[in-house]
Amino acid sequence: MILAKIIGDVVSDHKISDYKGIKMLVVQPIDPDGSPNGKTFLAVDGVQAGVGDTVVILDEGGSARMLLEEPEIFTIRAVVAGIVDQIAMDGLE
Amino acid sequence: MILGRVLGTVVASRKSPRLEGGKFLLVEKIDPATMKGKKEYIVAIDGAGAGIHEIVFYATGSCGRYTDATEGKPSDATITAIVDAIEIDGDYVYNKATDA
Amino acid sequence: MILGMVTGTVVATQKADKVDGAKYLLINKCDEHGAVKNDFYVALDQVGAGHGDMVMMAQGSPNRQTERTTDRPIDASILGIIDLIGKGDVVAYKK
Amino acid sequence: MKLAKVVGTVVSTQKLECLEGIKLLLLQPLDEEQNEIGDVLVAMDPVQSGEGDVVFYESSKEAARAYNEWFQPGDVAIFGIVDHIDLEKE
Repeated sequence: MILAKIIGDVVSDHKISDYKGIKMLVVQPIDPDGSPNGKTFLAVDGVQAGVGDTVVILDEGGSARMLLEEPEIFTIRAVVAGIVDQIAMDGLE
Repeated sequence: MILGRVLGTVVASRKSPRLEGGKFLLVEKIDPATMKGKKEYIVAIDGAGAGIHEIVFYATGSCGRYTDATEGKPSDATITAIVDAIEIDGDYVYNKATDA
Repeated sequence: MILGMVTGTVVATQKADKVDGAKYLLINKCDEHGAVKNDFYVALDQVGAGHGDMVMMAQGSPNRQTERTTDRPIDASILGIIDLIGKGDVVAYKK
Repeated sequence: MKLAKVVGTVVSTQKLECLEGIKLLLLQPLDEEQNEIGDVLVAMDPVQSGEGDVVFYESSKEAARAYNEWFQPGDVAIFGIVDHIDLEKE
């Protein structure tokens, strides 16, 4: 998984049926200190996350199907899997 | 598999129920030639019982789901081993017993 | 498969891979002439490769398709040792 | 699928048994305008392509299905030889 910050929502009316009712978010990969690292991309929301949240993102199709409880959807890969409360390093938070 | 150093833990109380019970570790990739961090970070599920500061390697993609800790669970990066030693061109660049 | 030079070994006793007798090698990615790129991978050795060998390494889920690696968390393994790479009439690499 | 040019042949005698009899070629990935991009790869060749051919290949799971005898551990396979590419120029 990678650390990322949610920086936007994506609205799409016209999309393939797999994506009906699914919330898409714009995410910015970040370093543990919160600074951006790498290009933004889109991820499907699996945990009711919102803009501003620091999250972990799973980027693997089979895992995405499990996480969304959607075994028949083969078109989703990157999913927001958890909202980060805390990162602990060397006793620091 | 990719070599990395465990920097810390990541706590996420709101997460997919499928991920309950997994320990999330923050891992920085390392360059084994210098043993320095590459400032590239991933969050991995711990499949090997790793601790902070340990050198580990992790499996990515769907392969990460094939450990006891991740069986039937979503994971795209799983720590599969704690490294005891790394040898390059005949020299030990890392030896856990003496470096740790 | 990517090309890589075997540059070292990685020793690990506490493992989750459940692969019997697994030997892990440190692979430095290289071009077809053997020039290394300082891009390192840890790979399961399936063919008895040794230090200085140029090898081909597979990445991702196809690595689970051998007898030893079925349902194991192996995302990189050495599938063969390179003897020769020919480009037209030119030999780019010879073991 | 991605584009590549066959730039060489690869010989390996000490290899996994399931790769016996499979032709291995050296690929240079190309972009759609046939500029070289990225590092060379070793690919399994079930379509009898040759040096100089522009081919399309797949990597990862799909490549493992290139041969009929179930999955292969190889992660790169050539799926076809490209005759020509028409690009709509702006």
